[in-house]
Amino acid sequence: MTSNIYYRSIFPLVGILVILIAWQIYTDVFNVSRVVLPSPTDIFFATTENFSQLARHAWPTFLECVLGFALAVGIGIPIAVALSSSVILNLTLYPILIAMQSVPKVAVAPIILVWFGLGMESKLAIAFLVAFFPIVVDTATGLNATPTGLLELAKSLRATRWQIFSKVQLPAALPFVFAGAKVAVTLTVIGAVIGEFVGSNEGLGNLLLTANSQLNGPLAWAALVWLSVLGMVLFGAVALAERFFMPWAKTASH
Amino acid sequence: MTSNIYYRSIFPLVGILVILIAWQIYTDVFNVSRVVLPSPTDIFFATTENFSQLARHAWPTFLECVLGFALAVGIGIPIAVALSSSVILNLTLYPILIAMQSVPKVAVAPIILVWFGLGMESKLAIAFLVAFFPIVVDTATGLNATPTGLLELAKSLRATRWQIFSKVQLPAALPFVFAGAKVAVTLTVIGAVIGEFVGSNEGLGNLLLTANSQLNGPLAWAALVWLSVLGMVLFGAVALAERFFMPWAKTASH
Amino acid sequence: ADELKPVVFSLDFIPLGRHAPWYAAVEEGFFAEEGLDVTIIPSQGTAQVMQAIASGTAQFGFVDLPGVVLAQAGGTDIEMISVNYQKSPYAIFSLANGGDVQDIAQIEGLSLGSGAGSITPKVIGGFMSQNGLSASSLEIVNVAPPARASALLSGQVPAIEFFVMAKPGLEKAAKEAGTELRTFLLADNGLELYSNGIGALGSYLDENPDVAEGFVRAAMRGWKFTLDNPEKAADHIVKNVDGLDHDVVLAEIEVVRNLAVTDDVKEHGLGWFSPEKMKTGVEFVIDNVGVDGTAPEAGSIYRSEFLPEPAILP
Amino acid sequence: MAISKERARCGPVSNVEPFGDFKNIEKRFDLGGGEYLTAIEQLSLKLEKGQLISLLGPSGCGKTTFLRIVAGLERASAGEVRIEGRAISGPHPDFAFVFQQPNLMPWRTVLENILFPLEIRRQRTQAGIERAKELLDLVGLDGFESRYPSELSGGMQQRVALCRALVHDARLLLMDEPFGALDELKRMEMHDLLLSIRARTNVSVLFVTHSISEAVYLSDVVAVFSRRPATISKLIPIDLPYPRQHEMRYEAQFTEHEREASRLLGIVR
Amino acid sequence: MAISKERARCGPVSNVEPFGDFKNIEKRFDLGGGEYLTAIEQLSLKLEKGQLISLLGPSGCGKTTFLRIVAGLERASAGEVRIEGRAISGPHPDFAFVFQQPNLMPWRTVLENILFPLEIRRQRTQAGIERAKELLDLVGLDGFESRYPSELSGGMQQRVALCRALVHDARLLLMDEPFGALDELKRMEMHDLLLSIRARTNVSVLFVTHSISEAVYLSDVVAVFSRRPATISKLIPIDLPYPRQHEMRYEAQFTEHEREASRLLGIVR
Ligand SMILES: Nc1ncnc2c1ncn2[C@@H]1O[C@H](COP(=O)(O)OP(=O)(O)OP(=O)(O)O)[C@@H](O)[C@H]1O
Ligand SMILES: Nc1ncnc2c1ncn2[C@@H]1O[C@H](COP(=O)(O)OP(=O)(O)OP(=O)(O)O)[C@@H](O)[C@H]1O
Ligand SMILES: [Mg+2]
Ligand SMILES: [Mg+2]
Repeated sequence: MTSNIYYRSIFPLVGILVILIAWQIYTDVFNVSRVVLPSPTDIFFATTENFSQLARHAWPTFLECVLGFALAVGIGIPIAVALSSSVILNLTLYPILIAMQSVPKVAVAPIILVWFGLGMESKLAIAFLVAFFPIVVDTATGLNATPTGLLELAKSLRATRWQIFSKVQLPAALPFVFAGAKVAVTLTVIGAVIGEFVGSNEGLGNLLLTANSQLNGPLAWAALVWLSVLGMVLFGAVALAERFFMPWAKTASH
Repeated sequence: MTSNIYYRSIFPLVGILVILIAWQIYTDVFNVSRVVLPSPTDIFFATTENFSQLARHAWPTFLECVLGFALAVGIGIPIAVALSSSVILNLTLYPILIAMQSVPKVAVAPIILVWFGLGMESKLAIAFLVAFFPIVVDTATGLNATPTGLLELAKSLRATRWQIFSKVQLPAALPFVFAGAKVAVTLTVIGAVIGEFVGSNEGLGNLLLTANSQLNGPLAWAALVWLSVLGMVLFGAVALAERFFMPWAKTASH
Repeated sequence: ADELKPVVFSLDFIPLGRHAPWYAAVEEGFFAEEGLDVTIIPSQGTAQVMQAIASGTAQFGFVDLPGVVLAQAGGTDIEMISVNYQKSPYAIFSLANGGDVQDIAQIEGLSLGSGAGSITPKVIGGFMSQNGLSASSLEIVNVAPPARASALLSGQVPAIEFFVMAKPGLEKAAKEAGTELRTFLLADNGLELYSNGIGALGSYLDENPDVAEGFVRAAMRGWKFTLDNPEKAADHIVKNVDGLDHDVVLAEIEVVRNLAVTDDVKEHGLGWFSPEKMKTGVEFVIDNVGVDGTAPEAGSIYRSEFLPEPAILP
Repeated sequence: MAISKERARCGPVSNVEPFGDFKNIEKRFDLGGGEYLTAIEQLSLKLEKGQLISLLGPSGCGKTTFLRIVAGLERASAGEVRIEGRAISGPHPDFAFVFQQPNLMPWRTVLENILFPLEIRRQRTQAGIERAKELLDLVGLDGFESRYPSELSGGMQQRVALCRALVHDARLLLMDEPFGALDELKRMEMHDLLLSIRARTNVSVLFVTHSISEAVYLSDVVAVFSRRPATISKLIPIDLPYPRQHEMRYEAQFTEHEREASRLLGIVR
Repeated sequence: MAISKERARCGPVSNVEPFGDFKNIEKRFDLGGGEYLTAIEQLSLKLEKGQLISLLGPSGCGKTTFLRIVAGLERASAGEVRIEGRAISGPHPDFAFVFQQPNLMPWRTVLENILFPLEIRRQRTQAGIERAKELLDLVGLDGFESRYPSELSGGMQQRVALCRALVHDARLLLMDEPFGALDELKRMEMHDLLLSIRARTNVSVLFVTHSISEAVYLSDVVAVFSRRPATISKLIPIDLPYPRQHEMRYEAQFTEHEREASRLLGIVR
């Protein structure tokens, strides 16, 4: 157990350390401009100098991510259920969903601003739009992959659609749902940043843009680092939830 | 069979038609400016007027998508294998992958331009970066979800790692791999567009940007429509491949 | 006037040092004195400002003349009611050990990092034609704004096009790279083209002339305050916008001063514009940028009745 | 018990509608490419209320398929399936199916798996939980309530599936080789358990097995299936009294029945 | 055949190293939360080269677990597992396992499933394919080569799994209730098939079954397991000559063996 914790923290750190060292050497040896790619030490100093600022801006971004993710799950799963429960819905909805997915969100941001205003809503809408698709696709795939034996058991008991879904298909699809959720949660980070680019006065995305426009490479990269840490934290939370909701699964990985 | 084809084409069209009509009514009734949201008829005329231009620009974008997707699959699956085959690799690599995933690609575009230049390579790099994560996560999940019975069969025969992977885990994980690939292929469209935003003289993303900065709403949306059609075509190709590679699966959906 | 009227003002970009005057007007209470409660929102370039105004998300915006021409051709009735950048901010940057662009003749045959479909290359092209150079010799390499500085500094392109406000940052980066920055401001080399000012929907102006008048007056006072007290103005914006560097803001204010304060302005006041120059500007845009749809009349582009009386001199 | 003894006599007791009436059932599987496999052909069978009929037949002849048709999980290609006079269309609420595979949910503990049918019928009560635990006891799985299926042996999983079918009072039990993975002792215990439940609740049973002695021991009637395409080659009424006793297995009458079934299945002694 | 008859006598033929030597095997499962389940305790067994030992025992006692330990799929908590004198660590290349579940790959046709072991050993030759088809014939599945497992009945799947284990020449066959889902006729055919293969190849076999008569018919030795925690309560040498004939099933010696095994399993007649 203790060796487990040791394991679980030492290797990620080693991996990141190796990258940081390589990065530092690269910037030093090739004398890369700080505008192009600041070195890890530059970024570190930018982080400590602007710590309170970064922390302050991390909060709204974090909120946008969490709520956007909740929306993606809350809307994505019912959509997946609809898709997998009826061929007609599947055929009718899928093209629309794909269209929504493959359109660059930056390009439709203005109309989202018009519909959802300048507040949190528009950022949530974008975070949702960016994140919902993996949940829909993975969940729908999972629902369709339910072992036929279990489905027939439920059918033989005349389970209702809802019962079949909630008691058989959903638990059976959980590995898929969580795979989708893991992808989605990292995408919400990107979605939140896009939302902040488009119209916001706060958030890490905003800070990133400001720093970038001032050619303040170290601060911009500090914001990027925070964003990736945010991504890792959110991913970790989903992975934890997976363990919690799937206690029967022996987690070989993660 | 014939009724099948009828089915498969009528419902998507109905779905899209309903949306188009609602859209037309919305823009007409609220008198929405063409700069903000052009009506479907505006977009239709922009499409017919600029058809050859759109077609010309669709080609490089299509290429970027296909090659970026190929890269994402070609690199993503081996990464997933690495992740699922060793706890140490899993712990070491995953945080780095998540960091790469949750960083907004536009923000790292400068360094990608420096490394990959202004040609096709940088676009492919971005399309890859945007698309590889779903493939990695889904494939890794799928590899870990291989039925233990089959794994033990292979182990009892002293199958090599590679054999276990290629003959047992991968086929068993195919539903997961395809779920990831479906998400990834739509993301490559976005990746290609971002790549074109960052530095390119051709492609639908480029055309979109041009139209946008000229405040030519109808043409911009025509480019968006083409992008979503591109997304649908690519998604459809993956769905077809799924059927082809999984003939044993009775496709209830799609 | 405890009941302030809420008004949204959209910048042309995210808030940067060049936008200090607007924040000064808010912080110094100039807007409040006109009975306005102004919210400043960022945007991502011309298209978005126009969309924000056209959709009513913002009542006023910091719009540029070419953008207004295109927007009107696109079917909106956005009009300009002040001109703050009397000179266009279009500049060509290069490094002393790279493109080294110091003279107009050097633009010919230049490979220039610019935005995809951005109108700037077309403006430069028009400017070249005016000066007897071959516009088609200019090779445009599309590099997104966030990547442009990197592309220049890493030598991917010999020159880039940017707003001149990028000068302080680029200068610093160039120095760090052991070379010197060359700035070629088109407006200082003969380009006569109005650029950004306050814009709003004609219909809105018809219904809210008082608001417009008050807004412009307060804004011009903000400009004057900023030009007179750059340090204080910088404080105001830095307080409002995280990530801004005080020194960079100050440097940008100085760059903007060069764009905003011309002989015309010294004579007629901040925000003033001449109908003739407007007309040549509109024609320049129509000839060189090209419009999709019906080209607007020069007269429909602007209204001068909201400029402050008496004029606010710098 | 008295009732059970009464009912024990085989054959149509009265002329009223039988509980289950299966007429000229046919089942063809479309194998694709224009190929078809006829699993069942012209199969007719009557099941009286409270009767226990065993289905014996060669592997792959169509026993499972027949059970699935009766359960409403599969549609017959032709023929009539009537329960209490009404043609069925889909699963019946009062049937319970013990599948050939245990079909346990890996994410539910043993007890939760057994309670599944009660949950579906919104009858998950304290009494139901008590009953589930009692059944676990009866099949020899006390102490395993909170284990997951992956921690059980094959035979234990099969017993859990059995408990799941017995946890609610079904009127028809469809059992597909339910004791195939059990040792003989356990199997004999299960025989008595099944017969006592039948006696108590008067449930009708269709019971697929490969064990001739099991079929004879349990049934009112043994239906011997032919090879594929399956049809019933003979109905053997078992005229042994209920309650059945294990000693009967060595009685002449019993072995005579066994011998007849063996002969019909092609086993020459 | 001659060899097989020779080998038919049970018990240690010589004093040389036995093929398999299992000493004081113990297996505890960690159930989490400080709980443990001891499945096997102090189990010792010797398997001679070419010998066929049947394992009989109550459901859930630990037979599958023991087979898995021998196969190298599970580690014993204590004790020694030696094959030809060498302690095993992991699966042996020359073993074949027939699992309690068919474990067929749903994405492979019947034939492709059977060829799987040959593929793993890079021996997928034309001869191998011929052999696979021949085996399919022998188990009565000709014509099903290109069907998918989902189109087979339970017993047919089990037969495919059997073919898969027989397609390469293993030196030790580990069979976990391989004929459990077959009808008696098919089962008897399979018995003869197994014995003839054993006679031809001199393969050693560990055979788990719940059928006492099957155990007696097939084996050199029947090992009767106790209830969990499993240990061997008795080794019954079966002194019937090979080749076994079906008539033997009714001979006194045979039934005497059956009776002894039954008694050990707690079945009182
Ligand atoms: N889904 C299917 N598609 C095609 N053929 C099928 C399908 N299901 C069953 N069959 C075929 O129908 C026949 C009867 O199958 P069934 O499962 O009913 O046999 P069974 O009598 O239960 O055999 P067993 O005793 O081995 O379980 C078999 O030949 C099988 O191959
Ligand atoms: N992975 C596991 N975790 C915990 N307990 C287990 C596990 N596998 C088996 N057991 C326990 O070990 C015991 C023996 O199981 P095993 O599968 O060996 O029985 P078996 O003799 O093969 O029974 P059957 O005849 O029913 O197949 C059982 O009580 C079972 O619950
Ligand atoms: Mg069956
Ligand atoms: Mg077992």
